[in-house]
Amino acid sequence: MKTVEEIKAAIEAAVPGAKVEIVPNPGPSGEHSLLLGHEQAVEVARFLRDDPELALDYLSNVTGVDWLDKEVTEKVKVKRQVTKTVDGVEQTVEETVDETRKHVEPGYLEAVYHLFSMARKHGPVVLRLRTGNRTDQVEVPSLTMLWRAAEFQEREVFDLYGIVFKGHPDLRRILMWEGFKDHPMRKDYVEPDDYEYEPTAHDQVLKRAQAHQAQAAAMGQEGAGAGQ
Amino acid sequence: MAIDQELKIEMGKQGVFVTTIQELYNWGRRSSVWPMQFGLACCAIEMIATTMARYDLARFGAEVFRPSPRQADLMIVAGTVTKKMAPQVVRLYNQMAEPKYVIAMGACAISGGPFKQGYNVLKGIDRYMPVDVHIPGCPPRPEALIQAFMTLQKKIDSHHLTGEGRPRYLDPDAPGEFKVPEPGEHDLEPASNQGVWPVPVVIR
Amino acid sequence: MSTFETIPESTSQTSAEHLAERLSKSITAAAEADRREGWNRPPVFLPESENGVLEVAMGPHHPSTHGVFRMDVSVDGERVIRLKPVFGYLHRNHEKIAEGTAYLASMPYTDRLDYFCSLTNNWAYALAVEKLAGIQVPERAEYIRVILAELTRIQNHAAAVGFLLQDMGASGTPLMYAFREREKILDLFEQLTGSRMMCNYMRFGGCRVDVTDAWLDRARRLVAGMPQFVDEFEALLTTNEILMVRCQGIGALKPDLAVNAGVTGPMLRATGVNYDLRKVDHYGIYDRFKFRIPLGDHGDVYDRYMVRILEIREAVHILEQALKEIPAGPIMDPKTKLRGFRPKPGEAYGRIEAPKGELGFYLISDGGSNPYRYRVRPPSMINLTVLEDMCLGHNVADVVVILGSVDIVLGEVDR
Amino acid sequence: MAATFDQIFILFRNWLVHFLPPAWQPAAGALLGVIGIVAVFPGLFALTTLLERKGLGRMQNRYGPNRVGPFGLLQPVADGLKALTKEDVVPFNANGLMHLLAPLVMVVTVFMSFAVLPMGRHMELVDMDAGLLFFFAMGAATELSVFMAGWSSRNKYSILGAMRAVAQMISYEVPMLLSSVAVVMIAGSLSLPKVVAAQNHYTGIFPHWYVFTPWGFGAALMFAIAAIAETNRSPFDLPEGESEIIAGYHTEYSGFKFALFFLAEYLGMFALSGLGVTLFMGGWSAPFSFLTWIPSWIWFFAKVMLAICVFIWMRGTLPRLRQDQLMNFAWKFVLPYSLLVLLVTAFWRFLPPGWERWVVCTVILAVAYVVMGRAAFKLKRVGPRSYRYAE
Repeated sequence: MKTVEEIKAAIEAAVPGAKVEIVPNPGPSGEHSLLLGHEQAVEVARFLRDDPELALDYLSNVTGVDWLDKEVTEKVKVKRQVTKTVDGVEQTVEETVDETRKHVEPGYLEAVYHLFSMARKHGPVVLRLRTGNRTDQVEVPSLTMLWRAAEFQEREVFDLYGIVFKGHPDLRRILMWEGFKDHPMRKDYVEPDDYEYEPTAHDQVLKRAQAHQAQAAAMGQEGAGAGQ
Repeated sequence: MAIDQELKIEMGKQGVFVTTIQELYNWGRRSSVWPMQFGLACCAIEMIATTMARYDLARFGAEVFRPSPRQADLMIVAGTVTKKMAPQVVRLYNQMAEPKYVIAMGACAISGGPFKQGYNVLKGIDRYMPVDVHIPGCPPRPEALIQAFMTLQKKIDSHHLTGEGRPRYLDPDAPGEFKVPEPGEHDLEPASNQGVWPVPVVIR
Repeated sequence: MSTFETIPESTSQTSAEHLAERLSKSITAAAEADRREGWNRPPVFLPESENGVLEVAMGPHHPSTHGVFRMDVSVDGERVIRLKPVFGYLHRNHEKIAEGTAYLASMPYTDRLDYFCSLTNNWAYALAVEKLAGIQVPERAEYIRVILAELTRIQNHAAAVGFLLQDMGASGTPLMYAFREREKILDLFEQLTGSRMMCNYMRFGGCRVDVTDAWLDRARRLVAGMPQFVDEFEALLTTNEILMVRCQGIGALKPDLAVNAGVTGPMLRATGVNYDLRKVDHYGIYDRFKFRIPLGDHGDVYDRYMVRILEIREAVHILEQALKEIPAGPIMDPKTKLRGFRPKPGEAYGRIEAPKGELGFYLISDGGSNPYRYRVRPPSMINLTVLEDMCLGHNVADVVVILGSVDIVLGEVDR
Repeated sequence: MAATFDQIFILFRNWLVHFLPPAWQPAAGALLGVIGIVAVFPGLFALTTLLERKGLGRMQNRYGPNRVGPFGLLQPVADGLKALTKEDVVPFNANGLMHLLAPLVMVVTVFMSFAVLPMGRHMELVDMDAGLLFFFAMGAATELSVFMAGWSSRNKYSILGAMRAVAQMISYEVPMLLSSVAVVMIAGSLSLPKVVAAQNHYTGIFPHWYVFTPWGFGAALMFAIAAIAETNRSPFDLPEGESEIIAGYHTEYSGFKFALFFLAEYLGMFALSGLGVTLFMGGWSAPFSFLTWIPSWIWFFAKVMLAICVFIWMRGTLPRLRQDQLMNFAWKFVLPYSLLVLLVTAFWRFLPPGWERWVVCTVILAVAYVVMGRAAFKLKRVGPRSYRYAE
């Protein structure tokens, strides 16, 4: 089994112009993954499947991950001109100051593919595809035409995360019903409020029930807590 | 007749004549409750296990699992009812012929159980249709299902054909069918059938 | 009554034509009556399109779909020309719930994935977390895991074959025999873990409670009686002509398609592909046991049936070895603390050979007490990818049998 | 004394009837016979459902119904009561009249076929010269009612079930008729009492039942297969195969109409078992000459119940065939074999009595059976397989 770096080199040799990045995995499992660019993703995947040395003929797992917009706080040393009174004389002094800067790293949706080889019995090779953002650029290329195994799993990722797989033959909702609007596995999904009743003290559920009742009382809604 | 009219009326008021038919009627229905062949999730496996060799629900005359709702008397809601499945469950209940009974088997069917926090899980089937017996447990053991079955038999035995406490299907004013919820854009519509399920009070 | 009014009194046509015309006329009349009454639905049983294709929605309540699964089948006569599986009727948001709770609290939820094999699900999850956090498992715990997993495999395969025969129309007898053995195994589980089906037994770095010698003796007695049960089962089924006619050549699957579609488990091995994670990954301590992987050549329903039967026999061999060699020692890794368990940031994909195929758990940790991403790779669902390919051209009755031979559990398909 | 017991029902009827003027006596006698049939067979049906449930239970390591009444004996009564008091659902766009008529037609025609069955010595309602023909005519009406039920329900599963049922019943009616014709050829009469009389004599202690002759055995086998298919019992229970098409043509029936279908199915079983017993197993005649003192009607019902037990046994063990396999089986095996049996019966009829005709007939039938069976399996490429292992 080649290491990730070797695979990356092999890909770059075989598919000219392929954008491949290694996403390191700091955990003990050490399964580093390859981030593919959208344009060449299908060719790269085809190379991985058909290359006799790698022979990754078996796509085990396709899944989505939702990375929210992150507010990153970092301390930056900034040089600036400060007017100071030193010894009674006003001077312009250059000074290095620590400044906290905040910026929002845009979130993205990610599709993760775990590849194994049944012929050579090795693996896994982890591929990642990222969308531009979480709202309007949610397209990634589909790998279903290479591995049938992705058919239902990509549909599931589409259903639950809203990643649109370009080139998927039958991209419909799979777990939720047709006509459902939300993507419930996203981290910012808000559930429908149907926690009217909870007989047992069940961690957050009781809180939600109480919140529901408070809200219903505020809206002056009858029946929410009145017993009828 | 030796009985004078007044006594007859008096006994009729107390239900003497009615009672004998009623007993036969109740006995017949309670001794031959045919469940519908209908399973949803984990509890369905325990339901199957109940009908199998060791527990043998057949002893009560209830092994005739009918696949068609028209021919079944008892619906065992065995497992998690999801919001996608709830309309079908209610429709199946509407398709059953009266008299019909419902056993909510397991925590999920009662209240959503361990999956209560799920966005697609219905928090209790009794939001949409009347339930006769609830069995707690996740999943309930087969013995619990047999216990529920016997509880249902006792309940059928106590039914009166007339008067105040008569069951729903003998009451011409009671609804025969329940509204089938429609899957909406975010949730089922309506979220519960008013009239079937009075919203209870949260005890803080 | 309108039916009779539309029938012409005298006729010079042949009787078949007459009957057809009569039928169509009365159907039209009934449809018109429906329309008059504001019932806009077309008559339900008629072929919808001109070429005589009938659309049948099998499920979600159907006796043979093993739960709440739906197949939209288009049949031409009784021949299937299109089949689309529809799931989600048991989508219980397992992944979302697990992302909101602690690592340990997801263990009971894994029981309810594939509710026939709670212990292998436990193991797969424990394995993934152990890989994520780098936890070692003591030897005795590994033996216990192997014993429980193989017992699970036996009861799952026996029940799967029973359900397959049930779908084929045997009035319950094989299923009853299978469940008789299953109950014996469940008794063992109950004695050890306290629950028949939802065992919630394994922990990261070991197991929850230790097995006693009495339990091991009981397990040995059970395993000793198992070959006799399989012989009885096979005598009832394997060479039955009706079973052979119903199963052989039905739903054949090509090995290359199976590999490409990610099919795993007995279904893959029935096509002749030698891929068993117990041999490939050597997870746990499977490299210590001698066992063989049965392989089919045709990939049809009969091969899947036989591969399951033969896997029961091999599982019995593994159990015999494991129960003989089980060492004394601790059952939990002392360094692992279960409460307040916070693995370092990272990700891991752990997989085992569950009775239905490759069961994988993909976990991403951000250093918190909850997994950031928790994903189950369900074998049942991915094995269904090829359902349409297997069913095309066969009869409706075969669809039922093919689905039975895939051996799905809806808790796992929809999660 | 034995003769009195043998004829006890006839004597009782004659005694009841002799109070009436002679002109009314035949009609009243027939009416009493009808009442007898209508009373006995539903009772037997109730017992048989219980027997089936308990018998199946025993085959599956369990008890079966035993809570309702002593040993569960009142279970059928409870089922009947329940069915009577259950709501009768007619689907909204079903054809109400047909929906109502279908079970009635089915039950009535099945009852009528009992008219020609000799249930004991002189115990037949009508001794019709063309009794066998009448029986099959009535049996054919079942198909009509099945199709009425499936069509009028306006349900996809119902219509699929009805189509299957009609195809299956028509296909199996042919071999059933053919194998009965073999008996007619030997007995020389279509009248069922005469067929029984032809079998009711003994060589030593053994009876002259047709099933003990080579052609009779072959015909009885084909008849049994066809009878199982006609009554929609496992392994030929496709029309109501619940794992495929819910409940087949009676999917939309509830309450008492469904109970009537159930009744008709079992009555059909009794009727066909009775016919089979009459044609091949000597009807009401005793199996051994020294047992002739036992009343004839006991023998008839004992044999019928034996056949029913075989039905139950088959149901407990065998999976179901598929529709095309069922049809192939009917047209490619059962029908040709029945024709062959007919031919062999002709040989038997015209060969001189002696061991030679036994040998000739047995050899022809056995060889044909083996060859045809092998050919069927070879053509389908079906057989036991061996498996390889990977280490």
